[in-house]
Amino acid sequence: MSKKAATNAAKDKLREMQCKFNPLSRSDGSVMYSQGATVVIAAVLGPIEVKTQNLSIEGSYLECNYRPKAGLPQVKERIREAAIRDVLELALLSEAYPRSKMSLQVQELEDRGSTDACALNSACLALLIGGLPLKYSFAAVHCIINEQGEFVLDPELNETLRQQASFTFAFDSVDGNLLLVQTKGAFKIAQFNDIECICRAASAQIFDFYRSNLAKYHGRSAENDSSSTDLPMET
Amino acid sequence: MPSKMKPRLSRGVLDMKFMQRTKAKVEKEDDDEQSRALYSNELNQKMLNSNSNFIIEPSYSICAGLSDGRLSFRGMNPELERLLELERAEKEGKTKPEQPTEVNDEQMAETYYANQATAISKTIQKKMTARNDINKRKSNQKKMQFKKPRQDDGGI
Amino acid sequence: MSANTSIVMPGERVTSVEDVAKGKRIILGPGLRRVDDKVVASKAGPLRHKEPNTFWVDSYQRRYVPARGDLIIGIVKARAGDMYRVDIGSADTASISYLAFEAATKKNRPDLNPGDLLYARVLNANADIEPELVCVNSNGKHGKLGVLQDGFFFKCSLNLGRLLLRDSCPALAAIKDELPYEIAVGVNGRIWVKAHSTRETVGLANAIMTLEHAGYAEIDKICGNLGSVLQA
Amino acid sequence: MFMNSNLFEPGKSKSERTFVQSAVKQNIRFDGRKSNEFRDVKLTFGADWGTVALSMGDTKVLAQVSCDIGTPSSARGNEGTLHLNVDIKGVAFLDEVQATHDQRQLTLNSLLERTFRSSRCLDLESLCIATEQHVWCVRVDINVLNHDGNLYDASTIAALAALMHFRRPDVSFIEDEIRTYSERERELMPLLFLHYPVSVTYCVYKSSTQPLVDPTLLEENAADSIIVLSFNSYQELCTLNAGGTAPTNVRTIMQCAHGAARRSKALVQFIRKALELDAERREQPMQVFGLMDLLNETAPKLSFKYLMEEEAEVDHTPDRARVIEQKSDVEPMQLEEPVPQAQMQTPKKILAETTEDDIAWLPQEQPVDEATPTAAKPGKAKPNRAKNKGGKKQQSQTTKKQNDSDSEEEVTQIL
Repeated sequence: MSKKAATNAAKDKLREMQCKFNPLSRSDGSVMYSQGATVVIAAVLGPIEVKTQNLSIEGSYLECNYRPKAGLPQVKERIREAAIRDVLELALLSEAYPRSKMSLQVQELEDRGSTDACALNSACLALLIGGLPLKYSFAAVHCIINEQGEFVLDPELNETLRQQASFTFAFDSVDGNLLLVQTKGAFKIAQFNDIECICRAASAQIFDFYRSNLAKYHGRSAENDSSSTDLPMET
Repeated sequence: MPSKMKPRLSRGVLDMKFMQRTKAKVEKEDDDEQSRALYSNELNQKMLNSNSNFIIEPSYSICAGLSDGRLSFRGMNPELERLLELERAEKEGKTKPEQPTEVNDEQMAETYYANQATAISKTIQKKMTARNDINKRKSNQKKMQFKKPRQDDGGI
Repeated sequence: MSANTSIVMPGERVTSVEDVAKGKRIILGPGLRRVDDKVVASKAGPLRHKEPNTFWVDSYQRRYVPARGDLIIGIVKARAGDMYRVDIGSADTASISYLAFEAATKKNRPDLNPGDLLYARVLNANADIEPELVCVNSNGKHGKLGVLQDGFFFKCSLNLGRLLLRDSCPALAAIKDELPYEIAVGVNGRIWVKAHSTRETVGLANAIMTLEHAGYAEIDKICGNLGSVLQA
Repeated sequence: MFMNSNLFEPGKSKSERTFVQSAVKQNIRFDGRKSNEFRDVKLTFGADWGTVALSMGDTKVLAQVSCDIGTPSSARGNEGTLHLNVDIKGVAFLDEVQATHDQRQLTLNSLLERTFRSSRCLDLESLCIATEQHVWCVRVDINVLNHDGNLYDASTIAALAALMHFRRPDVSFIEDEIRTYSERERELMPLLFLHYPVSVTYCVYKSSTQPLVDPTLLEENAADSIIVLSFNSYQELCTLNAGGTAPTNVRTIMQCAHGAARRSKALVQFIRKALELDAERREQPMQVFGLMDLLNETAPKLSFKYLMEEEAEVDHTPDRARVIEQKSDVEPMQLEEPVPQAQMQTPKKILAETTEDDIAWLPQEQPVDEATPTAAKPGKAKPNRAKNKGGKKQQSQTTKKQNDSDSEEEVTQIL
């Protein structure tokens, strides 16, 4: 497909993003999210009953799981879970529901590169559609330095086979603070700064994607009602 | 510093029957003081003194002014429908200035005064003519009122 | 309104509300919080306003968070001492006292069994204690509250429950023209319906469930179709 | 069957249960299906070999086949191994009640084990690389995504489709050295099958003699007993799971068996067709989208209804044609025609089908035949039933408990 070829060629662009809200009927909020050919499903449940051993009076207990499509979760998946949990703990307004639990599950459907970033982005969408209280939304971007020393934003799986270094950044939507930095391989600090800038720029695109898709989902139930009117919003 | 210490009432005194109200007051004061001590490091003077313009209301039903979700139509649940009808009537009653009355004000005034007049004249008559009889009857009535409970609910 | 409703996202400052707040007291509903003097959204969804001074975010949600005053449908789970435990779809199971029913006394207890449906009001809701329900109003009468007998009951999103309960919602009135029925809508996203025959009840339940997928925009169209659906 | 106290579980309240019973009595189902009608099955194949996402109404599962080189068991040194694993913990959130979870997961696992492993559907000998040294170990992971009833059928269909879709690399074993060829060197090899089994699930209610096929979660939770039958495409019985509290007679089971045998055959045919279409798509360059198709509205849907429609038209069974016509109706809330008519038709229809489908071994729908020994494959069916008795003992305890309490515990346990 020509579109796909085009995204492959453009090394400074995110792959095409798609999402579908609430594909699963029983969870409190779920989203099927794809970035290029990588597809994941994220689902949340919460606030729900918490086991006494995890109970906290300060805020809600957060549970994060990432499930590969084949085999049992291994170390790689555990690291991914920990990264998601770290970001979520920052973003969730967990003190709103003390003595409760929030549970987030991410199921991998197709792993075709940037899976860490995809898992985080799908987690954010699932929280948004599940109506969980957040301090801010967040977006994660993956970027690599390939053998030729070029920066490749949101690479395909085959592009990551030979890489010098890889980076995953997560940004918040309000101040643009860094919520997560994951790097692998050798790089210069100048390269790091450049890539951080590229990723920050790309995160804006992801936030726009969140907003437009959520608006579309709510627009599905758009209404003109005398009792409740929409106010003009500054964005 | 014993000099600054507030005089406290002993438990024995507070447990007395006539001290119940004071006891409740004292307990409340204690509770308040305790909670103040508990949060003293988190509350600052600004928070205590500021009066904000915001009221938090966590219920959607109150915010959006949702109606009650229990409805019945076309005789499915007559009891419920009667209730709904009453409610609707009440609502309409509130909005309308006044409900139509069967007896208008003038008629009311007329009959009222007429009745009062007769009543007054009657009482005067009675007072004049048979004061003693009336007194007797009144005391009888009172007696009956006192006696009633003794017979039926003596066990309690 | 176009398909793209303008929405607020978590973390966004809602300056329009702040402006109003300068002049008068305002009520912040779910999805909005106050950070010092700023008003910040915590959920994603269209911002709603009710005159004179109420604002809230109409986020999509399926999980019920108890709030005082809500009318909900619960399922009796068990008896525990002088309480019944009731599942209302929130994090904690709610409790209702034996005495919270009309004409209930210590000796004359209401006869509830696990699996019974209750239409009740949330008396107390706090993040730190379990929610408490009542089935009587302030006059000690059961009014509209109490056990829901027979009929059929299903789960939907909280938004659908709220949608049906708005004064202007045409759906329930439209169904009324098709068949006599009885309904209880809990704001905890549970709906109970009852019509004369099983077939009608199934049709009714299905008709309401279609609203979930269709959204507000198509509500009129669906109401128009309801007749054919119910008669089929 | 599985539960998480934090998920809403339909069929737990009294009114739901009595309502389902009365609806079943009147032959009404909530989605407008008839008692013998199935939900549409949709398959989506992934970009990798052996990835299948299946949806049956709101029930969704993901199956992934993977393989590894390992050592064989000492008892069967010349055979590869097949391992099946069902995961209910992920996005389906079905793992909450720890005490019951293990047993319930076992129920589903054992169904899959018996359907695929005990029935020896794979030619395991073909997976042997070097006797008693190296064999292929095939692993099927089934991730439940959403549970809306009938996880049994969803998992078996998905597992079969994934196994049939899967390709393993070719290997050679020369001078104690295993050489695995990459896709470029040698073409990948599909697995070899001896037969193709899938399961069909029925719910039985005390209030009705008519079992419901392909139950939704509400129907499953309100059911008095559940019968799961696995048939292969040759219409041989592979597994029979029956139990619960409703008295089930031979007639009902035979009636279910008739339907299940036909259904299994059609399902296998459907999977074959879907695989063919997938293979065609893979021929075209740059056309493999994998599970992206789930998001893509315009992607070709490999659905049972769509692929098997032509088949049904060839059939020219009037009843069948009507079912299709009705299914294709876009109206989401289709209600059925009056009850007695539908009930009248059922026996007739089965008779007609029996002759058409040539199920000689199944007795006709006449009470006389119930007693007569089955004709062609008695050996196949009977040992399987005997095997079931073992399973019955294991779980009779739970059933008993459940009978006593009559509480919110679901009534849908499997013996």
